[in-house]
Amino acid sequence: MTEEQDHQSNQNQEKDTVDPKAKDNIEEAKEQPADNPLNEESPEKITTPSDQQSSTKKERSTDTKSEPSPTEQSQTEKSKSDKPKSEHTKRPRKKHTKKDQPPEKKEPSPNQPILDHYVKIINKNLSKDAIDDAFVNRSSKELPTIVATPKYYFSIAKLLRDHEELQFHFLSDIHGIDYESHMEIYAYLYSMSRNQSVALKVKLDRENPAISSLAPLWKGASWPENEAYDLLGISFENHPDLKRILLGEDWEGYPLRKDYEPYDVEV
Amino acid sequence: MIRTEEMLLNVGPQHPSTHGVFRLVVKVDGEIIKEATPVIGYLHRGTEKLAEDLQYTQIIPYTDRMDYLSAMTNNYVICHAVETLMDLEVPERAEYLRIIAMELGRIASHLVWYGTYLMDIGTTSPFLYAFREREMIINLLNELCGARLTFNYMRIGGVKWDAPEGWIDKVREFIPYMREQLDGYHEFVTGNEIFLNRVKGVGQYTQEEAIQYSLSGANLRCTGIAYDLRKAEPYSIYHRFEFDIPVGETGDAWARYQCRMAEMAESLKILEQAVEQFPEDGKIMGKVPRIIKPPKGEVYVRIESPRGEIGCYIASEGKKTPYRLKFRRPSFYNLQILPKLLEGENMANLIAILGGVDIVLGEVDG
Amino acid sequence: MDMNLEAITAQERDEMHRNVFFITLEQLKSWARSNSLWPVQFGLACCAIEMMGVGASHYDLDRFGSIFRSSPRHSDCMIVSGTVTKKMAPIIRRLYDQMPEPKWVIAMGSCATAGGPYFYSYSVVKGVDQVVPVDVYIPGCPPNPAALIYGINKLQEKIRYEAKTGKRVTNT
Amino acid sequence: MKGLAKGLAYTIRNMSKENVSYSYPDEPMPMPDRFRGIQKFYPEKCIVCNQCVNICPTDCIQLTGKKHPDPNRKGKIIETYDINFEICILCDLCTEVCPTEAIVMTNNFELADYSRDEHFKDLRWLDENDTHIREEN
Repeated sequence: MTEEQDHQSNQNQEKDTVDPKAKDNIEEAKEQPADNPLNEESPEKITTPSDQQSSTKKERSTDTKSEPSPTEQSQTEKSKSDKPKSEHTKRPRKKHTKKDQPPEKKEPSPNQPILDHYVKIINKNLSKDAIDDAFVNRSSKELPTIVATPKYYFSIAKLLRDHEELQFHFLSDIHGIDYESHMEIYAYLYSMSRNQSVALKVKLDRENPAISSLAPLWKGASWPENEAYDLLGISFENHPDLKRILLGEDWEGYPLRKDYEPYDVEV
Repeated sequence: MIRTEEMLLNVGPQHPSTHGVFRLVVKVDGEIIKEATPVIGYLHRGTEKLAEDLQYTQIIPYTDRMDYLSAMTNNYVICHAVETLMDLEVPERAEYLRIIAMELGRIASHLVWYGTYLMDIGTTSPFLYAFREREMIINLLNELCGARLTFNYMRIGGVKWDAPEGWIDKVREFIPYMREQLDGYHEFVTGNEIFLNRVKGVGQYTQEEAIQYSLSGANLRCTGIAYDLRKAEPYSIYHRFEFDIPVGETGDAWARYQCRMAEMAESLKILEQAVEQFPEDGKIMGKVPRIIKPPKGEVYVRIESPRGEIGCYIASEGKKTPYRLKFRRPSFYNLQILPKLLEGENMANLIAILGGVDIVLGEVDG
Repeated sequence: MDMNLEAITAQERDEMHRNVFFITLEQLKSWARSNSLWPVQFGLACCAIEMMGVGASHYDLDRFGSIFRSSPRHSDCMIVSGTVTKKMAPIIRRLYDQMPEPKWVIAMGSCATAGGPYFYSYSVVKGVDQVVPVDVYIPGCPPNPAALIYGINKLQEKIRYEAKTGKRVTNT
Repeated sequence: MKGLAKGLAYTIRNMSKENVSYSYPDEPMPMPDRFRGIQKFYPEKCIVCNQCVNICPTDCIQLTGKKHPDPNRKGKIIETYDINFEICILCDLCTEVCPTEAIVMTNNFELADYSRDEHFKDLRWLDENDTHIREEN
């Protein structure tokens, strides 16, 4: 069916003869092919984001060096905000820095030293193999991301909260993701005193996902973990009150899993 | 000696003061609440699962229906997430329109809270006054985007509509009017002794507890923590505006009331500056690829909604649809503290505490 | 009226019931009922905010004699405003059962009518008419307050029409 | 007591204010131009490109096209066009993507009905729905 429609629409676009009443709109109609989401298969019509990005990258890569470092930037932001009208055309946005550096150069992210510092602290206080992976998530506002090993997940979280150089007191978000090969827990921590964020991830076995709960550390993690248990079937050890919070105890299956089939199919 | 027995009491799911379908199982001993267990999920609609089959543009209308009192901020958070992931530039004029719409939405949302909260604790008429002003905001937004509640106004990389002719002037006129009304509200309710007796010292918590429970928004600021994402992590063009973060001191329902009332005034300040700086002309849509396909990766952004910190997590596989979409819904997190607040309280304070948290059930249940 | 009620035969009385009193009383009742529809204050989701808006100053539902009641036992009309989830459906049924007869149901918004935007969701009932009988369907997501007033007027019309003709209105 | 008296004074002051209620059923309710009520469809403008079907988040639009009756002209014309208005969420995306503006919004919102079937709007209904059409698209 979709192929057929695709074909139809392609045909339409080739036609110059459109109903006379729609004459005014012929121009638009001709332009329309790339607009059609169905046509994306035809390669010349797609402008993939990566293409777009690489072109913009080239343009911008020249002025990367003039970009101020984030701390300077925030200062300039502040000073500029005093006289906002003057800088309408080029306003500083933190976002720019990450994209302005083409990946080939592999220029380290401004947050790389911060992440290295975190990793150092964790390795020093816990164990060398506490961290599975650590990287700066460049597409998410240069977010330092730590992938913990399941064994050390809880102790890393505790360290992140309690260590005086880390002080991530505020848990912003915690949720689970079902990658078909494994499950993942994503926790976003924020330190109000240092105005820094960190993402803590942990990979779980999909067949029997279980991990120690963060609720003893942050009481705010209690319901989101319940939600992850409810919708994804991840069980949390040491959770004070693990229950199916949204769907009710008699629900079958875990809806957010990719292979979920509704138990009671309706019309 | 009066003998009392423990009794189980169901508040909700249909109860006029729960602002939706929310159930609270309360164990009371006489008038004193021994234990309260919130039961949620009566409005769980599976938005996150649905979004996995939808294109990014198609998800925007669904976000409207999550926190339906301030749909604009929800629109913004998903657009902002995709824009961050794709590194899109949003034109100046679009950003201003977004800010104006969001701040109008924030005032409208707080007005609903003001009206219904006071109705809950016993005064009926503030509801009528609040909705009178809210209707004006809604009419403004209706003119801008053609809907009263579910705006679907923002698009990835810009906004759908430009401001209609004379609309900015209407907003400009609205600001002093709203200020005057706000003063009226204070005169009307804020000094009222009965009201003060109902809210002062009720539902009190400390800074540490607020952070422990991941509270955000006015629920966090009422304890004295000046934490507002518009200042802490300025998104959009909030760094251009001067405004204060209203904070309370005591962390009770009274402080939350004051915070929210002051926030409305701050929003008016932002609106005033935004209307003043509003660019004469310019595009409202940035350069956006025809088919929105963010690159592979994951992103988490958060912004300040009227109820607190609303976050959006997207895991993208480079397809037209997100692999996993997750919203950090502020009401869901804010509600967690409720059992703790209710313990040992008087039954009559239940409503004053629950209303003070300011929840939207569409957001709690997702 | 100088009518001797004793002298009326059983047949005449039957006739009278059928022709005079019965019908006019029904109509009178329907007139009274339709002008004092008391909806139960029962909001589910987004549409509930518009329902509140109807009750507030600008739209002022009280003009039609409709006053929101907090208890289902006080009311004779239920406005199902919002998404009906599978968890909520039995409770709606119970609320409906608690309402005294005669009672009417308005399905407000596309969620209550057919599931609306959540038609493909795993946890949403596709239309409240699977749970309770519905008299008036108001489309829109959400319907604006004027549309709700139109729907309520439509329900009033239906009540009067049914009393007048004795026919059930199912389709226009 | 002072606070109470102040509140009362506010109420009394508001009594003299102008009445804000709309007299809706007696007078028609004007809606702003951009208001989203229900769609209007121009069959003659439609080029059967299927974009509205694809963009609709709730899949409430169904259409079929047929070959152009004039053999000299290529392309398709619309044969059936149905909007299942039961599940339409009025997100406006269909009018946004339409390249020929064959589908536009109108301000009509008085659509309540006694039956769900009435909300199934077909080509004819959508064509005849030609009042309060949105000017700006």
